[in-house]
Amino acid sequence: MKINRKLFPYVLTLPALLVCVGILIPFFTAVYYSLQRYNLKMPHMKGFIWFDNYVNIFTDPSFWNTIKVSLTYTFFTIIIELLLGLGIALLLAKRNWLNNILGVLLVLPLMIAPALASLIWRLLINPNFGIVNYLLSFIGLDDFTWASHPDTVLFTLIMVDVWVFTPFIMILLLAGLRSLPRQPFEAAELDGVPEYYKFFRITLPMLFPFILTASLFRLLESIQQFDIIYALSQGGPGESSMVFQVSAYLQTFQYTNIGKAAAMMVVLWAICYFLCHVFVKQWHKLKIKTKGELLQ
Amino acid sequence: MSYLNLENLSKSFKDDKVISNLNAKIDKGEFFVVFGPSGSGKTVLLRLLSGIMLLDNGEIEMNSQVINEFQPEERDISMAFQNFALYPHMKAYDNIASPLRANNMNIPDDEIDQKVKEVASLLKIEHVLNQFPKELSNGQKQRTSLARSLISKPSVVLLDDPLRNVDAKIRFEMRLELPRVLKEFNTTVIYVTQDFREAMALGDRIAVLYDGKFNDINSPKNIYQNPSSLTTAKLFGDPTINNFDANIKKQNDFVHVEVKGEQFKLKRKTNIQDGDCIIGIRPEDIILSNESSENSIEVEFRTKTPLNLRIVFLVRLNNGLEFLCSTTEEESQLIDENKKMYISFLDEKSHFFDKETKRNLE
Amino acid sequence: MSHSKMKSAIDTFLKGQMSRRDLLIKAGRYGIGFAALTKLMGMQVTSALAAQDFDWKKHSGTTIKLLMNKHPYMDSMIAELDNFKALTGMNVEYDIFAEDVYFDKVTAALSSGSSEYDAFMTGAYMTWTYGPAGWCADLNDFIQDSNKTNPSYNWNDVVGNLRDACSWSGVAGDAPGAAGSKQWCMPWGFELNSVTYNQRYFEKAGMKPPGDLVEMTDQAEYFTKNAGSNEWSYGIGTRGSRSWATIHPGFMSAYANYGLTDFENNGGKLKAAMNSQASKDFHKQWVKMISSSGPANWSGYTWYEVGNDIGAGASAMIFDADILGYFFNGNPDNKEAGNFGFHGFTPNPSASAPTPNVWIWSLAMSNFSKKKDAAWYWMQWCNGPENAMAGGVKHNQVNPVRESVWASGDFDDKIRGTSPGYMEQYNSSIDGSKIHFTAQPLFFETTTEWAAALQEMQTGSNVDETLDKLASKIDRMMKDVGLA
Amino acid sequence: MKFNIWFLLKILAYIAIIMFFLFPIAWIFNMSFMTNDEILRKVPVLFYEPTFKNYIGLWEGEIAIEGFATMYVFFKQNLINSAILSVGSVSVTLLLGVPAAYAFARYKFKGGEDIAFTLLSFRFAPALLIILPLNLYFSKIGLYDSYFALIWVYQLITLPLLLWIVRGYFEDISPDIEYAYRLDGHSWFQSFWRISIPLAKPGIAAASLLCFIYAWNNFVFALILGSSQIQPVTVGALAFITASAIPYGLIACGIVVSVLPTLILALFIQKYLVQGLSLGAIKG
Repeated sequence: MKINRKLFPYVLTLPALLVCVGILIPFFTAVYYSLQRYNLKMPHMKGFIWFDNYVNIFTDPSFWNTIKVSLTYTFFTIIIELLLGLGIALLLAKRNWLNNILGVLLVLPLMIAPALASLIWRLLINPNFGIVNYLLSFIGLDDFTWASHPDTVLFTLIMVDVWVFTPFIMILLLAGLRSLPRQPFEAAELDGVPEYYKFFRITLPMLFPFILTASLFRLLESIQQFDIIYALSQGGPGESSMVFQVSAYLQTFQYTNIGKAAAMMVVLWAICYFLCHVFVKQWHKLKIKTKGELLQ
Repeated sequence: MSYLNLENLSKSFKDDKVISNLNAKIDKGEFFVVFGPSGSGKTVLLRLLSGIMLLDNGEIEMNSQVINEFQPEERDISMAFQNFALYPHMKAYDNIASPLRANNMNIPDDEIDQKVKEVASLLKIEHVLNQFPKELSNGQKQRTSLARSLISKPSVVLLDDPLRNVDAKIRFEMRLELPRVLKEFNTTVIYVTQDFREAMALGDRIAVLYDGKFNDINSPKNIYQNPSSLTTAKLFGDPTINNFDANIKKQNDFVHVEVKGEQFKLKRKTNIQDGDCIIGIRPEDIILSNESSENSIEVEFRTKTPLNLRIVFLVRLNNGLEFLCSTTEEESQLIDENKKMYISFLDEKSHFFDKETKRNLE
Repeated sequence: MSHSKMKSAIDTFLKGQMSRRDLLIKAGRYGIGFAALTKLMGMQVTSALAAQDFDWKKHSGTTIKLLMNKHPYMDSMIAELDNFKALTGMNVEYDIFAEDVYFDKVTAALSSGSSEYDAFMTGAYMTWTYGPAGWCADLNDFIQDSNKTNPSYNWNDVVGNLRDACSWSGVAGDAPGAAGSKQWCMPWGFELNSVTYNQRYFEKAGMKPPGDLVEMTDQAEYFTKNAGSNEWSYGIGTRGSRSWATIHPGFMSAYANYGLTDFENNGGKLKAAMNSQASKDFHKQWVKMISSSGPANWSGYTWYEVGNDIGAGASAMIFDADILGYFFNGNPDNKEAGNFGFHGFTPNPSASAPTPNVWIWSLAMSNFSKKKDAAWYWMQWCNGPENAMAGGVKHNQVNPVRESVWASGDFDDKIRGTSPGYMEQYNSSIDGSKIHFTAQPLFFETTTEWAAALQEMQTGSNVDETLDKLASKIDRMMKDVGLA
Repeated sequence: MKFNIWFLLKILAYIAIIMFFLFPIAWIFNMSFMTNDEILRKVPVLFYEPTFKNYIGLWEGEIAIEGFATMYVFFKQNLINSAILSVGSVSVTLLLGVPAAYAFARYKFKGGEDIAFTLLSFRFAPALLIILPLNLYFSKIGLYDSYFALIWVYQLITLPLLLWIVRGYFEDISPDIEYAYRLDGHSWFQSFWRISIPLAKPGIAAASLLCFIYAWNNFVFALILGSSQIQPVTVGALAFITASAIPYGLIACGIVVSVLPTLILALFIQKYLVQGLSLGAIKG
């Protein structure tokens, strides 16, 4: 059997695409919902209203608060996880027994489902029984308010997110670091290039595609984070940690306001689409810069 | 009937015509060198022949069979890559044995073993067979790659500048050794290089590739002595050929040449028309002396430098024209740079090229 | 054989002519252990039902599927389920989900219109969504149909307030149970919101359970202030998560006790009433109490943490579901199990009795069910008088919804035996208990916003301003759906 | 002296990292051997008699609270479900994703980047956006409550992840190595199987591990699209909370047990992870 060489790449990629395309139908259904006044408990009011849902959410200050909180959360989680993940990956890059073991053990936080991890974190930082709180009491921080005060709630959520997801970045960067070709480093060593120069001029640029991939996926997850936030603060106190997914969750499952929830999610989807587009474009640019364009 | 017939091969990337209307007929068992400057499409040509890339146009005919649409593995063509392309996760042994293990071969293990050892001994790498590519020196990698391309005795072997990435000593060794090794396999070799000396040392014939096609296909001697164009002439020779816009006039057995007001005459016959052309004279075809003679021209010494066991002088004519002349070490010692210097030309060894087309006019 | 004699004894017991104690004595005489007795009793109940002039086998062979919340009620139902199967020849499958996710599952399942589930557990508030959405069948069609309902079912045995609370006309502002109401679900078990306190701690502090909200605040403050040198950590446990669940228990019970309402109803048009002066004063008192002596991480507190804290001895008292105290008191794995006292609480000094807001675990029938009649068989069995009695006496079906169970000596014995004071708490509270919220479609929206506002007040926002903001926000929400 | 300061900083970094990331894990492990009474103390107990009650309870599925009630957990079934869902999802992802990743890495073809981006975009369709319509359609076509449906939906999470990670690794392999293998007389598939895949193994291993973790930890899809018979441990473990206690010991124990399979997989895969692509000449 001969497959035309021009068609061959399609043969390889289409099964993956087809499997996922099934999802387009529910997606478009949801987009259609977003153009309707559609609250399950008020069936008599259902109707097509074009972009009213969008107009409504964008004129609602609490939605802008949601966007602000979501982006803040995303920004800090990604920056911290990236720096920490990179730092750990560099620390563990050398192969020895300790690093090999840590390389696996440090993935443990990621292995615990966030829904369960958050439950345990609730206990760890519980003011009455929590070990973390107990330990902090030795340095006079026993009444740290954690998730129960607007000033500290984002810090707490970001901390748990960092705890859970830094390993994700670490795995990818560690694998990336160890896959870098050795020649440039050997050459640099021969030339007696200082460490920091090696890091900024060789390691970092060569690692950049990995960093981009890792942060892209973290970005998509972080902006859609639900489990951790819902379990620890439910968006509160007040509106101080109200992010997209929690808000949309309430609209969907508690208020059954399907139309409004869909509109919010479509906005989230559009933000993700935009960010993703920027990332992928950068990624391609970088690839062409570092590897040259493939001939074929 | 030639064995490998390339007809009007064309390949372009976007708007860049890398190969256009390339033609050649290559005989069985021939050592065919493709020579060209870097970026001339040599590697692309090999990829077209091996089936890694597909032609836009033209036909590749091998053993009277058009193989355009054949997959690489169906072509009975092997290739040694410039970057060796060894399989990093396989030992040298397995790298070499790889072609014998292709599924249509059905060769028993002991026979494979025997053949691997044979070719390894031929290429003197028996002692590294158990090592991974990253543990090999560049020379060993190169020999491993060569061994892999030869072991299954393919009809055609493509060698993509195999000596490029090895150091000078090994390059020299291999240049001597390659013909011997390849002879053992009695195979058609297409050898790509951008070193004209390598091309001249190895090739039965040399094809000069630029502008997307073969501009000369000839024996090394012919190409050097009778280049078809100024470009070819420039590619062969180091230092490169001297060339000037000139006006010539035939008279009896002489050709009178006028270059920027300076006149000299060459004692030679030619059938070219009088008028403007480009004259090309190789540096080694210029005689340098402190004494004037008939037809000699006085020059002013500028500088000299050793190159490839010869000495290259840069001299200047009164009209400002500069010449490169190369002499042997001994000859150079006879020349006193502080005295007056004269050049004269080996009459038969000059070339005339068309001003527009740069074709050799003879 | 002693079994046949035992069976007649059980019959006598079931007819209410013999006390449980006597029955046990008889069983001992016949050498029948408790487990065997339980089994026998189940069989006898079944045979008593089977003897009725009602075709229990009508749906024999039919399989129905339930969507259930993980709950002691569910456990007691499962323990008796074999009897139902034997009685009807039906098969019952069930899906159980944790309470954290249970209602999401219900919403998803019902909104798809799937006929997967025939009946499900729900709270009364949820039917304010499910009913108008068309997901629940009106149970009046079954309860009132003597062809479908067995003669001993006795719907009127169910506490009247609860029956009302599970029905609604769907018109915003109409009281549950008012004329034109549809019976969206039927009560299965319920909770009154009262005070559960740690008797040991109260004795140590020389206190009696609080008489009103101010006293409660003072007591809680005492406990919090003296936490350092004592076992406890703080005074009063109440829920504080950003959810409707924060509003409906202690908070709403106290709110109602002060005669306050969530909305003013002007002929079907609703106006938020949380920012009345009386309400503002109440909020100030409440916020003062939780700020000074609630749990330090109050704004995340859910019912299970409220329970956990009193169970582990961290809090001195809770103002929450009575059964939360009951269950944590009964579970010997909890450090303070057995030490709890129960107290019907009247927050308002000028009120005469407690007015707990109720939470009712109920059973509803999916409108998409293709086996409604069969599902009804299960439902009338499940909260029929026999099974309710079995659940109340043998299992942890507390609080039972049937007057007959409360009146039974065995149930009384059991509760008094395990949780002294519980009965008194119940008796003092039940009459004033009902759903004190205004029934309206935006129940979850308004209560969640309310909880968020409480959180803001607790972390320092000005109470008056926050409540004004809340009221205008809620008014806007009402206007959007044409209710203002 | 400079060396010593760096060394000291490095040690401190190790300690800080281990404390932050692993102390909670160690504490969870610790809690899994404690009773609730021991866990819920104002001052944490450090010395206690470890109990295996939690583990035994999980295994037997029946936790009797003396004189009060018996609690039933379906953790074993949840664990089996998690295994079926995760292994199934990762297998399908590998089968579909690795060839596709290869194609995106190796070939420039019309619409190729669009297809790659589209596949990525599935990843950022918020689960909440599609879950209700998905549930609606799955109910209609009879896919509600099936492993098949969940494994299918999980592809939305795992496939883009694998695709975009592995793609980078394939891009790092010099195409010449594959061509050389083809010229040796091997078919495309053989070169893919014996050259490309082995060389991309660290990437495939890392991506598979991450996919496995994401499939294992998924919550919302299984919850909405399946009956309790096919719920994974993530949903199952929530049911430990009862009306009469939050059994933290049991929850901790559930976490420990639910993490074990992933940990074992990670240890198994770590060989490839740490091996890295240290094979030198891979980049051309």
